[in-house]
Amino acid sequence: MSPEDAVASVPLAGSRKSPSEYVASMRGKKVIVKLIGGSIFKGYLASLDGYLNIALEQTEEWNSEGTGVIGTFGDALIRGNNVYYISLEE
Amino acid sequence: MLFYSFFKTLVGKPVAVELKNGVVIRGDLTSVDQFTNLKLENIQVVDDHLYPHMSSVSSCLIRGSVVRYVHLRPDDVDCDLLQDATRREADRHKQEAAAAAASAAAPSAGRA
Amino acid sequence: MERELQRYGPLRWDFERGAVGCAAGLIAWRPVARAPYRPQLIDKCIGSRIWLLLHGESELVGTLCGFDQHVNMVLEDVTEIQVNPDGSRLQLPVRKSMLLSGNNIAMLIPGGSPSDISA
Amino acid sequence: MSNELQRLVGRNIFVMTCEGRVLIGKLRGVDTVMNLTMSDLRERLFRGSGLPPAEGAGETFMAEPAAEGEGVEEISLGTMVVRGDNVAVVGEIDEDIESQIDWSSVAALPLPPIKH
Amino acid sequence: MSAVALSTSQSTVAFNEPLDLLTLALDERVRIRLRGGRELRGRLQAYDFHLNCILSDVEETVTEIIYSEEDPTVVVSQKTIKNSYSLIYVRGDSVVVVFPQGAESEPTGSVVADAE
Repeated sequence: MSPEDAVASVPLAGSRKSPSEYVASMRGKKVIVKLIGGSIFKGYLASLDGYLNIALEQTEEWNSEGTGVIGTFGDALIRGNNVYYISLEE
Repeated sequence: MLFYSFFKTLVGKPVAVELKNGVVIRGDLTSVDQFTNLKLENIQVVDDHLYPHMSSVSSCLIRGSVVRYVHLRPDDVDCDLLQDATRREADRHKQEAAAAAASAAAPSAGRA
Repeated sequence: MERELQRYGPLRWDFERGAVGCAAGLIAWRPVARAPYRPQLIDKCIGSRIWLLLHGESELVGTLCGFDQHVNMVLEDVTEIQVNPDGSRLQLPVRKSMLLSGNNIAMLIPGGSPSDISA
Repeated sequence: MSNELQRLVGRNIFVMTCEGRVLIGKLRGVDTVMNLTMSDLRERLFRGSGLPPAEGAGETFMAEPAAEGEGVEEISLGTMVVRGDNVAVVGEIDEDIESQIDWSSVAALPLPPIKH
Repeated sequence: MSAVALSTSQSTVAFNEPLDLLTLALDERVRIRLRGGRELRGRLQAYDFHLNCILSDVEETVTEIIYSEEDPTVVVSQKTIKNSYSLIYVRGDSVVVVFPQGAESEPTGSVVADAE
Protein backbone atom coordinates (compact mmCIF):
# COMPACT_ATOMS: atom_id res chain seq x y z
CA MET A 1 0.00 0.00 0.00
CA SER A 2 1.37 3.40 -0.90
CA PRO A 3 1.37 6.46 1.38
CA GLU A 4 -1.48 7.87 -0.66
CA ASP A 5 -3.67 4.93 0.08
CA ALA A 6 -2.85 5.14 3.75
CA VAL A 7 -4.02 8.73 3.77
CA ALA A 8 -7.12 7.81 1.83
CA SER A 9 -8.10 5.12 4.31
CA VAL A 10 -9.00 7.81 6.79
CA PRO A 11 -12.71 8.54 6.30
CA LEU A 12 -13.29 11.79 4.55
CA ALA A 13 -14.62 14.68 6.57
CA GLY A 14 -18.37 14.74 6.66
CA SER A 15 -18.72 11.14 5.51
CA ARG A 16 -21.41 9.52 7.55
CA LYS A 17 -20.50 6.12 6.27
CA SER A 18 -17.39 5.58 4.22
CA PRO A 19 -17.21 2.73 1.72
CA SER A 20 -14.77 0.85 3.96
CA GLU A 21 -17.14 1.01 6.94
CA TYR A 22 -20.01 -0.07 4.77
CA VAL A 23 -18.06 -3.02 3.43
CA ALA A 24 -17.10 -4.08 6.94
CA SER A 25 -20.79 -4.19 7.84
CA MET A 26 -21.57 -6.41 4.84
CA ARG A 27 -19.10 -9.19 5.60
CA GLY A 28 -20.82 -12.54 5.92
CA LYS A 29 -24.20 -11.11 4.97
CA LYS A 30 -26.16 -11.99 1.89
CA VAL A 31 -25.38 -9.48 -0.81
CA ILE A 32 -26.40 -8.66 -4.33
CA VAL A 33 -23.63 -7.89 -6.77
CA LYS A 34 -24.56 -6.36 -10.07
CA LEU A 35 -22.00 -6.48 -12.84
CA ILE A 36 -21.46 -4.02 -15.66
CA GLY A 37 -22.72 -6.62 -18.12
CA GLY A 38 -26.06 -6.59 -16.33
CA SER A 39 -25.86 -9.99 -14.68
CA ILE A 40 -26.69 -10.22 -11.01
CA PHE A 41 -25.07 -12.51 -8.45
CA LYS A 42 -26.42 -13.12 -4.98
CA GLY A 43 -24.45 -14.82 -2.26
CA TYR A 44 -22.81 -14.54 1.13
CA LEU A 45 -19.94 -12.08 1.06
CA ALA A 46 -16.82 -14.02 2.02
CA SER A 47 -14.34 -11.27 1.35
CA LEU A 48 -13.65 -8.19 -0.64
CA ASP A 49 -10.49 -6.24 -1.40
CA GLY A 50 -9.57 -2.73 -2.42
CA TYR A 51 -10.00 -3.42 -6.11
CA LEU A 52 -13.58 -4.51 -5.35
CA ASN A 53 -12.67 -8.11 -6.15
CA ILE A 54 -15.42 -10.05 -4.42
CA ALA A 55 -15.55 -13.61 -3.12
CA LEU A 56 -19.04 -15.00 -2.64
CA GLU A 57 -20.28 -18.24 -1.15
CA GLN A 58 -23.46 -20.12 -2.06
CA THR A 59 -23.70 -18.04 -5.17
CA GLU A 60 -26.80 -17.72 -7.29
CA GLU A 61 -26.89 -16.07 -10.64
CA TRP A 62 -30.05 -14.13 -11.41
CA ASN A 63 -31.27 -12.79 -14.70
CA SER A 64 -30.72 -9.09 -15.35
CA GLU A 65 -34.31 -8.21 -14.43
CA GLY A 66 -33.78 -9.85 -11.05
CA THR A 67 -36.83 -12.05 -11.45
CA GLY A 68 -35.39 -15.56 -11.58
CA VAL A 69 -32.38 -17.70 -10.78
CA ILE A 70 -30.33 -18.79 -13.80
CA GLY A 71 -27.81 -20.95 -12.04
CA THR A 72 -26.29 -21.82 -8.70
CA PHE A 73 -22.63 -22.18 -7.90
CA GLY A 74 -20.57 -22.80 -4.82
CA ASP A 75 -17.95 -20.14 -4.45
CA ALA A 76 -17.41 -17.38 -6.91
CA LEU A 77 -14.69 -14.83 -7.38
CA ILE A 78 -15.75 -11.69 -9.19
CA ARG A 79 -13.08 -9.50 -10.72
CA GLY A 80 -13.48 -6.00 -9.32
CA ASN A 81 -13.43 -4.07 -12.57
CA ASN A 82 -16.70 -5.70 -13.60
CA VAL A 83 -18.57 -4.69 -10.47
CA TYR A 84 -21.28 -2.10 -10.87
CA TYR A 85 -22.60 -2.14 -7.32
CA ILE A 86 -22.79 -4.26 -4.20
CA SER A 87 -25.94 -4.09 -2.16
CA LEU A 88 -27.22 -5.81 0.96
CA GLU A 89 -30.04 -8.26 0.36
CA GLU A 90 -32.89 -7.18 2.62
CA MET B 1 5.99 -10.68 -12.41
CA LEU B 2 5.03 -14.36 -12.39
CA PHE B 3 3.88 -14.35 -15.97
CA TYR B 4 6.75 -12.18 -17.10
CA SER B 5 9.13 -14.84 -15.77
CA PHE B 6 6.96 -17.55 -17.22
CA PHE B 7 7.04 -16.07 -20.70
CA LYS B 8 10.78 -15.58 -20.43
CA THR B 9 11.13 -19.35 -20.07
CA LEU B 10 9.16 -19.73 -23.31
CA VAL B 11 11.51 -17.57 -25.38
CA GLY B 12 12.44 -19.43 -28.54
CA LYS B 13 9.39 -21.69 -28.35
CA PRO B 14 6.47 -21.53 -30.78
CA VAL B 15 3.27 -19.98 -29.45
CA ALA B 16 -0.02 -18.81 -30.89
CA VAL B 17 -1.38 -15.51 -29.63
CA GLU B 18 -5.10 -14.89 -29.91
CA LEU B 19 -5.92 -11.19 -29.92
CA LYS B 20 -9.08 -9.67 -28.52
CA ASN B 21 -10.38 -9.20 -32.06
CA GLY B 22 -10.13 -12.90 -32.83
CA VAL B 23 -6.99 -12.80 -34.96
CA VAL B 24 -4.61 -15.61 -34.07
CA ILE B 25 -0.92 -15.02 -34.76
CA ARG B 26 1.42 -17.97 -34.68
CA GLY B 27 5.16 -17.51 -34.31
CA ASP B 28 8.27 -18.05 -32.26
CA LEU B 29 8.46 -16.01 -29.09
CA THR B 30 11.61 -13.91 -29.14
CA SER B 31 11.15 -11.55 -26.26
CA VAL B 32 8.77 -10.39 -23.59
CA ASP B 33 8.69 -7.42 -21.23
CA GLN B 34 7.12 -6.63 -17.89
CA PHE B 35 3.82 -5.59 -19.51
CA THR B 36 3.77 -8.99 -21.23
CA ASN B 37 4.13 -7.33 -24.58
CA LEU B 38 5.18 -10.22 -26.76
CA LYS B 39 7.57 -10.20 -29.68
CA LEU B 40 7.11 -12.97 -32.21
CA GLU B 41 9.22 -13.95 -35.19
CA ASN B 42 8.42 -15.98 -38.31
CA ILE B 43 4.80 -15.13 -37.82
CA GLN B 44 1.85 -16.48 -39.67
CA VAL B 45 -1.75 -15.53 -39.16
CA VAL B 46 -4.05 -18.49 -38.67
CA ASP B 47 -6.90 -18.15 -41.20
CA ASP B 48 -4.70 -16.01 -43.41
CA HIS B 49 -7.23 -16.11 -46.23
CA LEU B 50 -9.56 -14.24 -43.89
CA TYR B 51 -6.85 -11.96 -42.55
CA PRO B 52 -4.28 -11.27 -45.31
CA HIS B 53 -3.59 -7.91 -43.65
CA MET B 54 -0.35 -9.09 -42.11
CA SER B 55 0.93 -11.27 -44.93
CA SER B 56 4.01 -9.11 -45.51
CA VAL B 57 4.90 -8.91 -41.83
CA SER B 58 7.76 -11.13 -40.76
CA SER B 59 8.02 -10.35 -37.06
CA CYS B 60 5.81 -8.39 -34.78
CA LEU B 61 5.39 -6.91 -31.35
CA ILE B 62 2.02 -7.52 -29.74
CA ARG B 63 0.84 -5.20 -27.03
CA GLY B 64 0.08 -7.19 -23.90
CA SER B 65 -3.28 -5.55 -23.34
CA VAL B 66 -4.72 -6.77 -26.64
CA VAL B 67 -4.00 -10.42 -25.94
CA ARG B 68 -6.94 -12.66 -25.12
CA TYR B 69 -5.22 -16.03 -24.99
CA VAL B 70 -1.79 -17.42 -25.63
CA HIS B 71 -1.99 -20.99 -26.80
CA LEU B 72 0.91 -23.03 -25.49
CA ARG B 73 2.37 -26.44 -26.10
CA PRO B 74 2.05 -28.59 -22.97
CA ASP B 75 5.57 -29.99 -23.52
CA ASP B 76 7.06 -26.52 -23.09
CA VAL B 77 5.53 -25.98 -19.67
CA ASP B 78 6.22 -27.63 -16.33
CA CYS B 79 2.85 -27.35 -14.59
CA ASP B 80 4.08 -28.45 -11.15
CA LEU B 81 6.73 -25.78 -11.20
CA LEU B 82 4.12 -23.29 -12.27
CA GLN B 83 1.81 -24.15 -9.38
CA ASP B 84 4.66 -23.80 -6.89
CA ALA B 85 5.61 -20.47 -8.36
CA THR B 86 2.00 -19.33 -8.14
CA ARG B 87 1.80 -20.24 -4.45
CA ARG B 88 5.05 -18.46 -3.75
CA GLU B 89 3.90 -15.40 -5.65
CA ALA B 90 0.59 -15.36 -3.76
CA ASP B 91 2.45 -15.62 -0.45
CA ARG B 92 4.88 -12.91 -1.40
CA HIS B 93 2.07 -10.68 -2.50
CA LYS B 94 0.26 -11.22 0.76
CA GLN B 95 3.32 -10.50 2.85
CA GLU B 96 3.98 -7.32 0.93
CA ALA B 97 0.40 -6.22 1.41
CA ALA B 98 0.58 -7.00 5.13
CA ALA B 99 3.87 -5.14 5.50
CA ALA B 100 2.48 -2.16 3.64
CA ALA B 101 -0.64 -2.18 5.77
CA ALA B 102 1.44 -2.38 8.94
CA SER B 103 3.73 0.47 7.94
CA ALA B 104 0.75 2.53 6.85
CA ALA B 105 -1.10 1.84 10.10
CA ALA B 106 1.80 2.83 12.36
CA PRO B 107 2.04 6.56 11.58
CA SER B 108 -1.71 7.02 11.32
CA ALA B 109 -2.54 5.19 14.56
CA GLY B 110 -3.51 8.42 16.25
CA ARG B 111 -6.12 9.17 13.62
CA ALA B 112 -7.88 5.84 13.74
CA MET C 1 8.15 7.36 2.98
CA GLU C 2 10.84 9.74 4.18
CA ARG C 3 13.44 7.13 3.54
CA GLU C 4 12.14 6.77 0.04
CA LEU C 5 12.45 10.49 -0.53
CA GLN C 6 15.92 10.82 1.00
CA ARG C 7 17.23 8.65 -1.77
CA TYR C 8 16.64 11.45 -4.22
CA GLY C 9 18.76 14.05 -2.43
CA PRO C 10 17.72 17.70 -2.12
CA LEU C 11 14.14 17.96 -3.18
CA ARG C 12 11.99 20.58 -4.71
CA TRP C 13 8.31 20.05 -4.11
CA ASP C 14 5.62 21.22 -6.38
CA PHE C 15 2.59 21.12 -4.16
CA GLU C 16 0.27 22.42 -6.84
CA ARG C 17 0.81 19.55 -9.21
CA GLY C 18 1.88 17.00 -6.68
CA ALA C 19 5.18 16.50 -8.41
CA VAL C 20 8.58 16.02 -6.81
CA GLY C 21 11.74 17.29 -8.40
CA CYS C 22 15.45 17.35 -7.63
CA ALA C 23 18.63 18.37 -9.39
CA ALA C 24 18.17 15.53 -11.82
CA GLY C 25 14.87 16.96 -12.92
CA LEU C 26 11.36 15.74 -12.40
CA ILE C 27 11.48 12.38 -10.71
CA ALA C 28 8.01 11.57 -9.56
CA TRP C 29 4.45 12.39 -10.39
CA ARG C 30 2.87 10.79 -7.38
CA PRO C 31 1.21 13.43 -5.27
CA VAL C 32 2.93 12.14 -2.14
CA ALA C 33 2.83 15.42 -0.25
CA ARG C 34 -0.71 16.38 -1.11
CA ALA C 35 -3.62 16.66 1.21
CA PRO C 36 -6.16 13.85 0.87
CA TYR C 37 -8.50 14.16 -2.06
CA ARG C 38 -11.66 15.90 -0.85
CA PRO C 39 -13.78 17.05 -3.71
CA GLN C 40 -15.89 19.71 -2.09
CA LEU C 41 -18.88 19.35 -4.35
CA ILE C 42 -19.35 15.70 -3.50
CA ASP C 43 -18.67 16.39 0.16
CA LYS C 44 -21.48 18.94 0.22
CA CYS C 45 -23.87 16.36 -1.20
CA ILE C 46 -23.48 13.98 1.71
CA GLY C 47 -26.84 13.35 3.31
CA SER C 48 -28.83 14.66 0.36
CA ARG C 49 -30.37 13.15 -2.73
CA ILE C 50 -28.18 12.92 -5.79
CA TRP C 51 -28.74 11.85 -9.36
CA LEU C 52 -25.97 9.89 -11.02
CA LEU C 53 -25.55 9.34 -14.72
CA LEU C 54 -23.47 6.26 -15.38
CA HIS C 55 -21.65 4.81 -18.33
CA GLY C 56 -23.80 2.39 -20.24
CA GLU C 57 -27.28 3.82 -20.32
CA SER C 58 -28.31 3.75 -16.71
CA GLU C 59 -28.99 6.24 -13.96
CA LEU C 60 -29.23 6.11 -10.21
CA VAL C 61 -31.03 8.34 -7.76
CA GLY C 62 -30.23 7.98 -4.08
CA THR C 63 -29.08 9.56 -0.85
CA LEU C 64 -25.32 9.91 -0.62
CA CYS C 65 -23.84 8.58 2.61
CA GLY C 66 -20.16 8.60 1.89
CA PHE C 67 -17.45 8.20 -0.68
CA ASP C 68 -13.74 7.56 -0.97
CA GLN C 69 -10.89 8.79 -3.13
CA HIS C 70 -12.03 6.69 -6.09
CA VAL C 71 -15.50 8.16 -5.76
CA ASN C 72 -16.87 4.77 -4.81
CA MET C 73 -20.08 5.79 -3.09
CA VAL C 74 -22.29 4.47 -0.35
CA LEU C 75 -25.88 5.27 -1.26
CA GLU C 76 -29.22 4.70 0.44
CA ASP C 77 -32.76 4.28 -0.91
CA VAL C 78 -31.50 3.92 -4.43
CA THR C 79 -33.65 3.79 -7.52
CA GLU C 80 -31.97 2.43 -10.60
CA ILE C 81 -33.25 3.55 -13.96
CA GLN C 82 -32.32 1.59 -17.02
CA VAL C 83 -32.46 3.65 -20.19
CA ASN C 84 -33.35 1.39 -23.09
CA PRO C 85 -31.97 1.97 -26.60
CA ASP C 86 -35.39 3.23 -27.74
CA GLY C 87 -35.29 5.92 -25.05
CA SER C 88 -37.83 4.34 -22.70
CA ARG C 89 -36.92 4.29 -19.04
CA LEU C 90 -37.34 1.22 -16.90
CA GLN C 91 -37.32 1.70 -13.16
CA LEU C 92 -35.77 -1.20 -11.27
CA PRO C 93 -36.63 -2.17 -7.66
CA VAL C 94 -35.45 0.21 -4.94
CA ARG C 95 -32.33 -0.89 -3.03
CA LYS C 96 -32.06 0.11 0.59
CA SER C 97 -28.31 0.66 0.50
CA MET C 98 -25.44 -0.05 -1.84
CA LEU C 99 -21.80 0.50 -2.54
CA LEU C 100 -21.52 1.88 -6.05
CA SER C 101 -18.24 1.46 -7.87
CA GLY C 102 -16.80 4.83 -8.85
CA ASN C 103 -15.66 3.33 -12.11
CA ASN C 104 -18.92 3.87 -13.95
CA ILE C 105 -19.91 7.29 -12.77
CA ALA C 106 -20.09 9.77 -15.59
CA MET C 107 -21.86 12.70 -13.92
CA LEU C 108 -23.23 13.62 -10.52
CA ILE C 109 -26.14 16.01 -10.24
CA PRO C 110 -26.95 17.22 -6.72
CA GLY C 111 -30.58 17.41 -5.72
CA GLY C 112 -31.92 14.22 -7.25
CA SER C 113 -33.61 13.63 -10.56
CA PRO C 114 -36.65 15.63 -11.69
CA SER C 115 -38.74 12.48 -11.56
CA ASP C 116 -37.56 11.49 -8.10
CA ILE C 117 -40.60 11.16 -5.87
CA SER C 118 -38.79 10.80 -2.59
CA ALA C 119 -36.67 13.94 -3.09
CA MET D 1 10.42 -3.29 -24.98
CA SER D 2 10.90 0.13 -26.53
CA ASN D 3 14.39 -1.16 -27.35
CA GLU D 4 12.76 -3.61 -29.69
CA LEU D 5 10.94 -0.73 -31.33
CA GLN D 6 13.98 1.56 -31.32
CA ARG D 7 15.58 -1.02 -33.58
CA LEU D 8 12.83 -0.46 -36.13
CA VAL D 9 13.33 3.32 -36.35
CA GLY D 10 13.84 4.35 -39.94
CA ARG D 11 12.23 1.19 -41.27
CA ASN D 12 8.88 0.57 -42.83
CA ILE D 13 6.49 -0.85 -40.26
CA PHE D 14 2.99 -2.20 -40.03
CA VAL D 15 0.66 -1.05 -37.27
CA MET D 16 -2.64 -2.62 -36.33
CA THR D 17 -4.65 -0.25 -34.19
CA CYS D 18 -7.23 -1.16 -31.59
CA GLU D 19 -9.97 -0.06 -33.99
CA GLY D 20 -8.75 -2.66 -36.46
CA ARG D 21 -7.15 -0.16 -38.83
CA VAL D 22 -4.03 -1.07 -40.71
CA LEU D 23 -1.36 1.62 -40.99
CA ILE D 24 1.88 1.41 -42.93
CA GLY D 25 4.69 3.92 -42.71
CA LYS D 26 8.21 4.73 -41.78
CA LEU D 27 8.88 4.73 -38.05
CA ARG D 28 10.57 7.96 -36.96
CA GLY D 29 10.46 7.71 -33.22
CA VAL D 30 9.05 5.80 -30.33
CA ASP D 31 8.74 6.34 -26.60
CA THR D 32 8.18 4.21 -23.52
CA VAL D 33 4.39 4.17 -23.82
CA MET D 34 4.59 3.03 -27.44
CA ASN D 35 3.58 6.34 -29.01
CA LEU D 36 4.85 6.06 -32.56
CA THR D 37 5.91 8.93 -34.79
CA MET D 38 5.47 7.83 -38.35
CA SER D 39 6.16 9.55 -41.63
CA ASP D 40 4.84 8.65 -45.05
CA LEU D 41 1.94 7.10 -43.21
CA ARG D 42 -0.66 5.25 -45.24
CA GLU D 43 -3.85 3.65 -44.07
CA ARG D 44 -4.84 0.50 -45.88
CA LEU D 45 -8.57 0.21 -46.29
CA PHE D 46 -9.76 -3.35 -46.65
CA ARG D 47 -13.07 -3.31 -48.44
CA GLY D 48 -13.89 -6.93 -49.04
CA SER D 49 -17.52 -7.95 -49.13
CA GLY D 50 -17.12 -10.84 -46.74
CA LEU D 51 -17.89 -13.42 -49.42
CA PRO D 52 -15.80 -16.55 -49.07
CA PRO D 53 -12.54 -16.49 -51.03
CA ALA D 54 -12.52 -18.32 -54.34
CA GLU D 55 -10.49 -21.28 -53.20
CA GLY D 56 -8.78 -22.60 -50.12
CA ALA D 57 -6.19 -20.82 -48.09
CA GLY D 58 -2.58 -19.92 -48.72
CA GLU D 59 -1.53 -17.69 -51.54
CA THR D 60 -4.72 -17.88 -53.56
CA PHE D 61 -5.83 -14.48 -52.40
CA MET D 62 -3.01 -12.97 -54.38
CA ALA D 63 -3.73 -14.90 -57.55
CA GLU D 64 -7.45 -14.32 -57.50
CA PRO D 65 -8.15 -10.75 -58.54
CA ALA D 66 -10.49 -8.97 -56.19
CA ALA D 67 -13.88 -7.96 -57.49
CA GLU D 68 -14.28 -4.36 -58.64
CA GLY D 69 -14.16 -1.98 -55.73
CA GLU D 70 -13.13 -4.61 -53.25
CA GLY D 71 -9.37 -4.33 -53.47
CA VAL D 72 -7.27 -2.60 -50.85
CA GLU D 73 -7.22 1.16 -51.07
CA GLU D 74 -4.40 3.22 -49.61
CA ILE D 75 -4.88 6.67 -48.16
CA SER D 76 -1.90 8.90 -47.51
CA LEU D 77 -1.89 10.54 -44.12
CA GLY D 78 1.54 12.19 -44.12
CA THR D 79 3.35 12.38 -40.80
CA MET D 80 1.48 11.50 -37.66
CA VAL D 81 1.87 10.33 -34.13
CA VAL D 82 -0.02 7.13 -33.31
CA ARG D 83 -0.95 7.09 -29.66
CA GLY D 84 0.41 4.11 -27.78
CA ASP D 85 -2.93 3.20 -26.24
CA ASN D 86 -4.36 2.57 -29.68
CA VAL D 87 -1.53 0.40 -30.93
CA ALA D 88 -2.33 -3.30 -30.92
CA VAL D 89 0.40 -4.83 -33.05
CA VAL D 90 3.56 -3.39 -34.55
CA GLY D 91 5.06 -5.44 -37.32
CA GLU D 92 8.29 -5.41 -39.24
CA ILE D 93 7.61 -5.50 -42.96
CA ASP D 94 9.56 -7.94 -45.10
CA GLU D 95 10.23 -5.79 -48.16
CA ASP D 96 10.72 -8.79 -50.44
CA ILE D 97 7.28 -10.17 -49.70
CA GLU D 98 5.76 -6.71 -49.64
CA SER D 99 7.00 -5.94 -53.17
CA GLN D 100 5.43 -9.16 -54.45
CA ILE D 101 1.97 -8.37 -53.18
CA ASP D 102 -0.37 -6.42 -55.36
CA TRP D 103 -2.54 -5.04 -52.60
CA SER D 104 -5.09 -3.56 -54.98
CA SER D 105 -6.10 -7.10 -55.88
CA VAL D 106 -6.46 -8.31 -52.32
CA ALA D 107 -10.00 -8.50 -51.03
CA ALA D 108 -10.53 -8.93 -47.32
CA LEU D 109 -12.88 -7.71 -44.67
CA PRO D 110 -11.55 -5.00 -42.38
CA LEU D 111 -10.08 -6.38 -39.16
CA PRO D 112 -12.56 -6.48 -36.30
CA PRO D 113 -11.93 -3.87 -33.61
CA ILE D 114 -10.34 -4.99 -30.36
CA LYS D 115 -13.00 -5.18 -27.70
CA HIS D 116 -11.67 -4.95 -24.20
CA MET E 1 -2.88 1.24 -8.91
CA SER E 2 -6.17 1.84 -7.31
CA ALA E 3 -6.03 0.00 -4.04
CA VAL E 4 -8.69 1.25 -1.70
CA ALA E 5 -8.48 0.60 1.98
CA LEU E 6 -11.80 -1.18 1.86
CA SER E 7 -10.69 -4.46 3.35
CA THR E 8 -10.65 -4.28 7.07
CA SER E 9 -7.91 -5.81 9.14
CA GLN E 10 -10.20 -7.50 11.64
CA SER E 11 -11.55 -10.00 9.12
CA THR E 12 -11.48 -13.74 9.75
CA VAL E 13 -8.52 -15.94 8.96
CA ALA E 14 -10.16 -18.16 6.36
CA PHE E 15 -10.57 -15.56 3.65
CA ASN E 16 -8.60 -12.43 4.14
CA GLU E 17 -8.65 -11.72 0.49
CA PRO E 18 -10.89 -12.81 -2.37
CA LEU E 19 -7.94 -14.17 -4.29
CA ASP E 20 -7.31 -16.75 -1.55
CA LEU E 21 -10.15 -18.60 -3.17
CA LEU E 22 -7.86 -19.25 -6.11
CA THR E 23 -5.03 -20.59 -3.97
CA LEU E 24 -7.39 -23.38 -2.98
CA ALA E 25 -8.42 -23.84 -6.59
CA LEU E 26 -4.88 -24.45 -7.88
CA ASP E 27 -4.67 -27.79 -9.66
CA GLU E 28 -8.45 -28.03 -9.46
CA ARG E 29 -10.98 -27.60 -12.20
CA VAL E 30 -12.37 -24.09 -12.51
CA ARG E 31 -14.95 -22.41 -14.61
CA ILE E 32 -14.04 -18.93 -15.80
CA ARG E 33 -16.48 -16.56 -17.39
CA LEU E 34 -14.93 -14.03 -19.73
CA ARG E 35 -16.16 -10.94 -21.50
CA GLY E 36 -17.78 -11.42 -24.87
CA GLY E 37 -19.87 -14.45 -23.92
CA ARG E 38 -16.93 -16.78 -23.47
CA GLU E 39 -16.64 -19.42 -20.84
CA LEU E 40 -13.68 -21.65 -20.06
CA ARG E 41 -13.54 -24.86 -18.07
CA GLY E 42 -10.13 -26.17 -17.25
CA ARG E 43 -7.58 -27.03 -14.62
CA LEU E 44 -6.00 -24.01 -13.00
CA GLN E 45 -2.21 -24.17 -13.19
CA ALA E 46 -1.24 -20.61 -12.36
CA TYR E 47 -2.69 -17.19 -11.68
CA ASP E 48 -1.60 -13.78 -10.46
CA PHE E 49 -3.44 -10.88 -8.86
CA HIS E 50 -4.52 -9.48 -12.22
CA LEU E 51 -6.29 -12.83 -12.66
CA ASN E 52 -4.06 -13.72 -15.56
CA CYS E 53 -4.34 -17.51 -15.57
CA ILE E 54 -2.87 -20.60 -17.11
CA LEU E 55 -5.36 -23.40 -17.67
CA SER E 56 -4.86 -26.91 -18.93
CA ASP E 57 -7.35 -29.26 -20.63
CA VAL E 58 -9.54 -26.34 -21.50
CA GLU E 59 -12.94 -26.38 -23.05
CA GLU E 60 -14.04 -23.03 -24.39
CA THR E 61 -17.67 -22.20 -25.05
CA VAL E 62 -18.42 -19.09 -27.04
CA THR E 63 -22.02 -17.96 -27.05
CA GLU E 64 -22.86 -15.43 -29.70
CA ILE E 65 -26.20 -13.73 -29.36
CA ILE E 66 -27.41 -11.91 -32.42
CA TYR E 67 -29.93 -9.20 -31.69
CA SER E 68 -32.54 -7.85 -34.03
CA GLU E 69 -31.47 -4.72 -35.89
CA GLU E 70 -34.75 -2.89 -35.30
CA ASP E 71 -35.06 -3.76 -31.65
CA PRO E 72 -31.75 -4.49 -29.95
CA THR E 73 -33.52 -6.18 -27.05
CA VAL E 74 -34.96 -8.94 -29.24
CA VAL E 75 -32.75 -11.98 -29.69
CA VAL E 76 -32.76 -13.21 -33.27
CA SER E 77 -30.49 -16.18 -32.91
CA GLN E 78 -27.97 -17.66 -30.60
CA LYS E 79 -25.12 -19.90 -31.56
CA THR E 80 -22.62 -21.74 -29.45
CA ILE E 81 -19.15 -22.72 -30.55
CA LYS E 82 -17.03 -25.15 -28.58
CA ASN E 83 -13.26 -25.33 -28.77
CA SER E 84 -10.76 -27.27 -26.75
CA TYR E 85 -7.17 -26.40 -26.01
CA SER E 86 -4.53 -28.34 -24.14
CA LEU E 87 -2.86 -25.38 -22.46
CA ILE E 88 -3.61 -21.68 -22.59
CA TYR E 89 -2.67 -18.46 -20.90
CA VAL E 90 -5.68 -16.21 -20.33
CA ARG E 91 -5.18 -12.51 -19.90
CA GLY E 92 -6.81 -11.33 -16.69
CA ASP E 93 -8.51 -8.22 -18.01
CA SER E 94 -11.13 -10.24 -19.84
CA VAL E 95 -12.01 -12.34 -16.79
CA VAL E 96 -15.39 -11.60 -15.22
CA VAL E 97 -16.08 -14.37 -12.71
CA VAL E 98 -14.18 -17.45 -11.57
CA PHE E 99 -16.05 -20.43 -10.15
CA PRO E 100 -13.78 -22.95 -8.45
CA GLN E 101 -15.43 -26.31 -9.06
CA GLY E 102 -13.42 -28.45 -6.67
CA ALA E 103 -14.20 -26.41 -3.57
CA GLU E 104 -17.91 -26.59 -4.26
CA SER E 105 -18.70 -29.54 -2.00
CA GLU E 106 -16.53 -28.70 0.96
CA PRO E 107 -17.42 -25.88 3.33
CA THR E 108 -15.12 -22.94 2.88
CA GLY E 109 -14.57 -20.84 5.95
CA SER E 110 -16.86 -19.77 8.73
CA VAL E 111 -18.22 -16.61 7.20
CA VAL E 112 -21.78 -17.79 6.88
CA ALA E 113 -21.85 -19.31 10.33
CA ASP E 114 -20.59 -16.05 11.82
CA ALA E 115 -23.41 -14.11 10.29
CA GLU E 116 -26.16 -16.27 11.63
